[in-house]
Amino acid sequence: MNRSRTRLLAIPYIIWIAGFTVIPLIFIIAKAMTDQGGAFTVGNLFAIFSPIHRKALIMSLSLAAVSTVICILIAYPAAIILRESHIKKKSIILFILILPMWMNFILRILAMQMLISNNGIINHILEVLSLPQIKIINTPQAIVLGMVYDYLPYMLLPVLNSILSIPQDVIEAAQDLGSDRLHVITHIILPLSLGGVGSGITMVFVPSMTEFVIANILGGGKILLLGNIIEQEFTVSMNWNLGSGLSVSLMAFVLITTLIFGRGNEERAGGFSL
Amino acid sequence: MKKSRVFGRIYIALLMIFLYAPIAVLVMLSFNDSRSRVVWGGFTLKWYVALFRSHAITEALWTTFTLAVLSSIIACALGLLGAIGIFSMRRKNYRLMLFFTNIPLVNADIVTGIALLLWFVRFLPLGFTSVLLAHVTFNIPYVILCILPKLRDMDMQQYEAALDLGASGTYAFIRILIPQILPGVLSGFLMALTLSMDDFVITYFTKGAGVNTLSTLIYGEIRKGIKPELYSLSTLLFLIVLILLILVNLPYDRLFSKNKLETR
Amino acid sequence: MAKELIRIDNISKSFDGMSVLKNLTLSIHENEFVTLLGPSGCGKTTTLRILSGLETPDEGRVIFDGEDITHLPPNRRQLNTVFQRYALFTHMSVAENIAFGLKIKGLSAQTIKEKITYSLKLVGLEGYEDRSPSSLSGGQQQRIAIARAIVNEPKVLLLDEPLGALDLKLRQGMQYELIRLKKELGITFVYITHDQEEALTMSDTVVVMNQGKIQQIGTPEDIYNEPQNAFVADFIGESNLIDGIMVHDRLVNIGGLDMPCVDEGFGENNPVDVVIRPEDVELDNSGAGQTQGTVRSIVFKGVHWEMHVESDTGITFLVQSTEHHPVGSRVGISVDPYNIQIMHKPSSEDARVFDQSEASAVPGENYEP
Amino acid sequence: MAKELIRIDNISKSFDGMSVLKNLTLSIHENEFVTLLGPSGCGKTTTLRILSGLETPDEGRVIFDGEDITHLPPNRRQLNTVFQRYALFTHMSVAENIAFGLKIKGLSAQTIKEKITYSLKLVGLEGYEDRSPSSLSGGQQQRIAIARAIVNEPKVLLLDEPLGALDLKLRQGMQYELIRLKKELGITFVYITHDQEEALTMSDTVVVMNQGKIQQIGTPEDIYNEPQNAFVADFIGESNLIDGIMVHDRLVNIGGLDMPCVDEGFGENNPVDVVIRPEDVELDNSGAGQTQGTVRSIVFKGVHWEMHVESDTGITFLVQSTEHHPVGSRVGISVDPYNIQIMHKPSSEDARVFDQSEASAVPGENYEP
Amino acid sequence: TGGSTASESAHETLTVFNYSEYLDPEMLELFTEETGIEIKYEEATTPEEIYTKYISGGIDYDLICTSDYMVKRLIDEGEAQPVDFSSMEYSSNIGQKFWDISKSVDPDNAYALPYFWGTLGLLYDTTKVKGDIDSWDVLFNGEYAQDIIMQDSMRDAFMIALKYLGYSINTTNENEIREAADLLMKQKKDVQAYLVDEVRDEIVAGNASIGVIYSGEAYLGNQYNSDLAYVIPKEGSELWIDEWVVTKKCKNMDAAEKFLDFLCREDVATANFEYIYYSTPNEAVVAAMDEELKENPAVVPTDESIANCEVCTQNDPATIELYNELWKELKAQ
Ligand SMILES: Nc1ncnc2c1ncn2[C@@H]1O[C@H](COP(=O)(O)OP(=O)(O)OP(=O)(O)O)[C@@H](O)[C@H]1O
Ligand SMILES: Nc1ncnc2c1ncn2[C@@H]1O[C@H](COP(=O)(O)OP(=O)(O)OP(=O)(O)O)[C@@H](O)[C@H]1O
Ligand SMILES: [Mg+2]
Ligand SMILES: [Mg+2]
Repeated sequence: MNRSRTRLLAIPYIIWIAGFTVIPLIFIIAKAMTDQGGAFTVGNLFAIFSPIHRKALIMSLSLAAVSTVICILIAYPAAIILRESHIKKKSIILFILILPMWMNFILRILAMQMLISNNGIINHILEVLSLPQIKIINTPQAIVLGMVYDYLPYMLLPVLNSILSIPQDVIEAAQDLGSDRLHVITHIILPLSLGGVGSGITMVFVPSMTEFVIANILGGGKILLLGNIIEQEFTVSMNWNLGSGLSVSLMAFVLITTLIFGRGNEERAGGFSL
Repeated sequence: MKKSRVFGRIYIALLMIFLYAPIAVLVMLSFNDSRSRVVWGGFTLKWYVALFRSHAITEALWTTFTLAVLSSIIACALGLLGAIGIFSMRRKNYRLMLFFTNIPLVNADIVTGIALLLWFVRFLPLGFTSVLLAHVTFNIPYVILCILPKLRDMDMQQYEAALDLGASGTYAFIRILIPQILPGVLSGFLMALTLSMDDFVITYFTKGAGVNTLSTLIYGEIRKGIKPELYSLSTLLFLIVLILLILVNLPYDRLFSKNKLETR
Repeated sequence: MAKELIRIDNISKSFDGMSVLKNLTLSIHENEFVTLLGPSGCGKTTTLRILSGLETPDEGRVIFDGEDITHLPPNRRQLNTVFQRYALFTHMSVAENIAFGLKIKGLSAQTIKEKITYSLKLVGLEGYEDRSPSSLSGGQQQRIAIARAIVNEPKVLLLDEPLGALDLKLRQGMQYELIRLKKELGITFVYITHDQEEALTMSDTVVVMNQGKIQQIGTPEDIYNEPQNAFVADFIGESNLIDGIMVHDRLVNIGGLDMPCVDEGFGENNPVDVVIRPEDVELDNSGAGQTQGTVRSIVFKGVHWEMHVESDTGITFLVQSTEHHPVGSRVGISVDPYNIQIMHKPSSEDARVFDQSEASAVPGENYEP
Repeated sequence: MAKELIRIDNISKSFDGMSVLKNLTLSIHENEFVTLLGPSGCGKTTTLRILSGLETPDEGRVIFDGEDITHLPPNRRQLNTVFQRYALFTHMSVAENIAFGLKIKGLSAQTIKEKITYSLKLVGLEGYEDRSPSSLSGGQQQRIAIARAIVNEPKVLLLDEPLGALDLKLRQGMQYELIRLKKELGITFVYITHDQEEALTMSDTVVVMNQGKIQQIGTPEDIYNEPQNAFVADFIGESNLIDGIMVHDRLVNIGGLDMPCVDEGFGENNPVDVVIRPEDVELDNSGAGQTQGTVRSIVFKGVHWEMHVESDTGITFLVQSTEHHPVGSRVGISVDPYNIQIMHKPSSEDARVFDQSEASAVPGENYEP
Repeated sequence: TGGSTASESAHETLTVFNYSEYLDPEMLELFTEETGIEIKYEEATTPEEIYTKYISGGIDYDLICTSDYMVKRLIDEGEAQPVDFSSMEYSSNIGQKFWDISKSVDPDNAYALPYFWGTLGLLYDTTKVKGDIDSWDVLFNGEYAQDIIMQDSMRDAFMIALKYLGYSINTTNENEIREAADLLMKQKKDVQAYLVDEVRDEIVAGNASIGVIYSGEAYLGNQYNSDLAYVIPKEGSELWIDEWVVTKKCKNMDAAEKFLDFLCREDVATANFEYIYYSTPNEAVVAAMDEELKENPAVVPTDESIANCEVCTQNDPATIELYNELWKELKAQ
C-alpha cells in the first residue's frame, strides 16, 4: 500500500475532526478560560482542585476504576470460557452480548432500579426464599452495579475479540511445556489480550468518569460524581464557564492517563471487532 | 475438564441473567395493565395496541432509526477512510490523530452537546441535520477504535497478490483489504448504531424543534412516568432484533451455497 | 531392543464424523528415533497430538512407561513438542520463550540462563536472546521452537516437520544435530516429516502411514528395500511400479519379458506388482542387457541423471544413472534379480488407498518430454 | 538462445540502510526456466519482488521486452507471482481466487468457469471450487496459488518456493507439471527454491546467490560440475571441500597425497580449493585405490549409503555409494581425475561470505557417530 | 428544517416550547385543525434546559412555557413580548387569584399567562407514618431516618429548609442560606435518596414512607396507592406557577395570541388538566370538576394551605452561586 497516498484518505476525517471536534473544543476551552463576565481567567481550569471538586473527582475515579476492574474480572473468564466452548459461530455471542444495549439506556437503568430497590423484585424473590434482603440501592455499590451493567458489553466485546484471536497452537505449546490452566491464562492469554483490554478500558473507564444518570437513579443522588457537577453547572447553576473548565481539566486528566497507560497498547493487536 | 465445562456453563448463564434480567423486567412491564411501573395491574396487551396508535412514538421510532442508520453509515465511511489514513501515518501523526479521535470519547456528553450547539447555531438551523452531524461526531471514535486493530492484523501479501494478478490499487483495496477489515467495520457499525440509539444528551441539545428520538421521548416521560407503550416498543424491538439475529445466524452457508454455484 | 517406552494401543480418532485414525497400534522404545511418514492429511499430526495429550483418542489407550496416560493433560506429560508452525510466544523474547518451561519447573535464574545459552548455541543462534520471535526468519523461528522444546530435556521429544522451512544445507546440519542431541540427551524422538530422505536418514524406525492407517513399520532399509505394498514402494523414493505375472518362483514376466528374480511363494501365473528402483535399472550402450530400449527424456539431478527409457516391450522405466545417455539413443536394459521386488496385488481396500494417493499427485510416468 | 525477455540491469536495493541486493545484473530469455538459488535471506524474494513490481530498486533498471518497466506498477506487468506464503484471498472461495485475475481482464463467465476447471485439474484439485482456502492443507493451498497464477497465462511466471510445503511425491509431480506447463504455455519461469536438487532438475539456468550477490550463473551441469567458487560448490549438493596445493598443471597435492587431475593454469605450488563430490569418491574393499582409509560412519539415504571415510592421510571424505561398507572397515579410496575440481582460494570478500554461510549450518563434517 | 425556516411560509407556524408531557398532544392537532396554524412542538424537562435552548438561538421559539423564576428572568432580560390578554376571548377563565400570583414575576400581568400551578409538599404512606403529618419537621427530626426521599433539586431543597427555619424562600441573606445548608447537611444521613422524578414511584412502591413532591404528582401517586396522603406543611412551602410567555423572536403575535387563547378555552384546558392532573388556574375547569377531585388538596390546594406559600423569584447570581456551592458541598458530603 502506498502509504503517502493512502494517508490522503484521512482528509475527510481530518476535516470532520477540525469541523466538529476541534472547533467545538475551542468553544469549550474559550468558555473555560473566561469567567461569567467574559474576562480571562484560569480559575475554572483549576477549580477541579477545590476540595469539593477534588472529592467528587476522587469518587468518580474510584467508582470508574472499580467498575472497570469488575468489568475486566467478569469479561475475562467469560471470554476464556467462550473461547474454550464448542460454539462454532462465536459472532452470535457478540450479538447476544450487545443486544441488551439496544433497549433504551434509561429504561434499562430504571429496570435495574426496580430490581435492586429495597422493595424491589430481587428482595421479593429473596423474601419468598426466606433469604436475607439486599440493601444496595442508593449506595456507591449500586452505582458500580449500574455502571458494570451498562458498560460490560463494551469490555466484553474487545476482550472476547482479542482472546478469540489468540492462535490455539500457542496455547497448546504452553500446555505442552508444562503450563496448567492457570499458568496458560496468566502467562499466555493475559499478555496476548492486553490490547483488547486496553480498548475495553478506554470504552468503560472514560465514559463512566462523566456518567451522571446512573448516579442519580441508582445512587439516590447522594453521591456526587464529577459528571453530576458538570451537568449541574450547565443545567442548574448555568455556570457554563465553570462547567467547561471542569470538563477541560477532566479531559486533560483522562487524555494524559490514557497516553501514559495506553503506550504500547496500540502496538499490540487489540482486536475490537467481530 | 468436565467440571470446568459445567462451571463455564453456569458462569455464562449467570452473565446472561445479569445482562438480561432488566430486559425481562421491561418485557414484563409491557404487559402490565397499570400505568405505574411499580404497581402490577394484571396482564394486558393494550399497550401494544396503543403503541401503533401513538403518532409521537412511531415518528420518534422512525427518526431514531434513520438517525442511527444514517449516522452509523456516515461514521463508518468516514471512519474507515480515516482509520486507513491514520494507519499509514508516521508514528507522531498517528498519535496526534488518535488524540483528537479520543476527544469526543473523553468529553462529557453534555459538554459535547452544548459545544456542538454553540457551534451549529452559527451556520446551521437546528433540525435533523444538526443531530445527524452530532451523532456522526460521537460515533466516529468508536468506529475507528474498531477498525484500527483489524488494519494492524491485515494481510498485506494478499493485497500484493491482487496487484500482481492485475488489480489496480483501488480495486485491490476494495476487493481484498476492505473484506479483511469488514468485521471491524461491522462491529463499529453495530457499536455506532447502539450508541446513536441510546444517546439522549447530545441529541437533546442539537435537535431542532419537533424532532424527537425515542431517547428524548423517554427522557421527557420519566417525570410523569414512562408511557407503557415504550415498554412494549422496547419488547418489540428486542424481539425483532432477536429474530434478525437468529435469521442471520442460521446455517445460511448451507442454505445459500447452491445459489452461489449458480451465479458463477 | 530397549525397553518399550510408549505404547499406542489400538487408537481411533475421528473429527466431525470423519475418521482420521483407524485402530492405530505402535510401540516406541527408549531412545528410539521413530519417524512418521506419509502424505499430507494422513493423520501424522493427529497421532502426535494424541501422544502429547492435546487430543484425546476416541478409542484406544496411550501407555507411557507402563502407565495409562490417555487422559493425562499435556502439561503433566514428560513429552515436549516442536510444533509444525513454530507456535512461538510472540509476546516474549527468544530467551523468555526458551525459559518458559524451565520457569514452570522452578529452576534457578542462573541455571535457566545457562540453559538458554546452551540451547541457543545448539541451534546456532547464539546472541539472539533478546530478539523478538517476529523479527526472525522462518528458519530461525523453527530453530527457536526446537531449542524451546529441547531445553526441557523431555523423555520424549515430538517433532512435527521441524525442518520443513529450512534450506537443504541448514536442514542437513540440523538433521545431524538432532541425531547428536538424541544420542547425547538420551531422549526418544518421534518425528514427523514428509521428506522421505530425511526419514530414511534419521530414523531407527520408520512408520509409513496413509489415510489413518499404518502401512508399514520397519527400519529405513526394510522400508526402502522391502516395501510391503505398492503404496509404500511408491511413496518411499521413486520407483517403477509395474504389473507383472509371476511365472513361477524366481521368475517374473514383465510386459512379455521374463526376468529372473529372487522372490518365491507367489504361486504360478499370478498377477503381481513388480517394483524396481530407478537406480537399480542398469543401462549400457553396447546393445547388451535383458532387453533394449530408447531414451525418451533425460533430466540432470546433480548426483545422477534421471531418464525415462522406453523398452522395446513397451514399458517405460524411470532410470537413474550417473552416466548420460542422450534422448533417442538406444540402450540395453538390465536389472539384477536381487533388485526386483515382487509384491502381492493390493487387496481392494489398499487399492483404494493407493489410487487416491495417486490421484492427488501428477504421476511422473505420464510425462512426455 | 531465444530472445532476451527480461534484463535486470545493475540493480541495488537496501532496507533500512541494510544492503540486500548489490549490483545485480541478470538476463532472462524467452521460454527460459531460470532458478534463483541461495541460502535464506540472500535476496531471492527481493529480486522477484522487483521483477513483479512490488518493490522498486534503489538503483538500476528492469527491462522487459526492450521496455524500461522499473517503475511500472505490478498490475500493469505481464508477470504473475506464486507467493512464498500462498497469499490466497481468505475471504473468497477457491474458484473466486482463481477467477480473480480473469475477472479483471473481463473474460466471460463461461470462459472463466472453464479456465477454473482446467487449472484445478492441472494442480490435481478438481472439485475444490467451493472450498474456502482456510479449509485446505498447506500443500493444497500452495497448489491453488499456482493455479491462480497460471490461469492468467502470463508471459512470465514468478514462483517463490512454490513447492516448499509439498511432500516429495507431490513435489515431484508438480515439478514435472510445471515443466510441462512451461513448454505447453510457452511461458518463462523465474523460480525460487532452496532445494538444490529441484533447481538442478527443473532449470535451464541456475543463478546462485549469496548475500545479495550473484555467485554463479550457468546450466545445472555447469553449476554442479564446475562451481566457480567454494560457496557454490558447497551450496550445490554435498561436496568435499579440501585445502590442496597445486603441484603443477594436472597434479594436486591433497593432505600429502599427490592426485592427478585435469585442471591447468593454477601455477605451481599454489594453495587451491579442491572440490570432490561425495558420489565421485570411489571405494573398494580390495585394498587398492590411491590411498586407504577407515569408514567412520554410515547412514542409509535410500538411493545410496552415505559414509564418512577417514583416509590414512588424515582427511575425512564424505562418500556416497550404493555399496555398504560397515563402520570400521578398511577401504581403498580413489577419485577419477575428471572428478577433481580445482578452484582458486576465494578472495577475502568471498571468504567472508562463505564463512558466514558455514556458521549458520552445523557442519556435518564435525559429526562423530 | 429548522423551526423558523419552515418552507411552508404560506402556512402560519408556531414553534412552541413546553415541559414534557405537559399538554395533551391531541389539543395541538385540534388547534391546527381549527386555525390552520402548524405547531412545531418541542419539550424539555427543566426551566434551565428551556432557557439554555432558547438563549442559544438555535431555534426561534415563539411561545415558551416555563416556571416562575425563569419567567421572571426572561421578562427581566427583555426576551418576552407583552401580550394583550384583555383582548383574548377566554383569558377570563384564568382566576384573578392566579393573575395575582403571577404578579410576583410579572408585576403588570403584561407578559405571562398562568398555565398550571401547584405546591411542594409531602407525600406519605399513612400506613407507615404515625398520625397525621403537618410539618417539615418529619424531614429533620430523624424519626424517619432512611425512610424519607428528598427532591434532588437545589432550589427545592433550600426552599424547604428556609421555610422550616421560617425564612423567605427568596432570601438573599447569606447567613440564612448557610443556616439552611447546615440543616440540610445534618439531614443527609437520614435521607434515603435525593430523587427528581421517581419520588412518586418510590413512595407508591413502598421503598420509603415520606417524600417531598409536587402536588400534581401526589394526585397521581394516590391513584395507584390509596394509602398515600399529601400535605402542605404548616410552615409554608413553595407555590409554583408555570406560565406562557411570547418571546421577542415571535413574528406572528396574532397566531401566538390565538394559541394562548385556545389554551384558556374550557374544553382545551380540561383536556390538558385531565392529561396530567396538575392544578389548573382555569376556574371554568375547576368549576366543572367532580366534587371528589375538587376537594383533593393535591389537585386544588385550599387557600389556607397556601397562605404561607411563596413564589420563587430568585434570580440573584450571587445567591445562586452560593446555593450551588453549598449544594455541591452537601452532595459531596
Ligand atoms: N481439529 C480438527 N478438526 C477437523 N478435522 C481435523 C482436525 N485436525 C485434523 N483434521 C483432519 O484430519 C486429517 C489428518 O490431519 P493431520 O493434521 O493429522 O494430517 P497430517 O498427516 O499431519 O498432514 P500434514 O502433513 O499436511 O501436516 C486431515 O484430513 C485433517 O483435515
Ligand atoms: N521489507 C523489508 N524490510 C526490511 N528488511 C527486509 C525486507 N524484505 C526483505 N528484507 C531483508 O532482506 C534480506 C533478503 O530477504 P529476501 O526475502 O529477499 O530473502 P530470501 O532470499 O527470499 O530468503 P528466504 O529463502 O528465507 O525466503 C533479508 O535479510 C530480509 O531480512
Ligand atoms: Mg501435520
Ligand atoms: Mg524468500
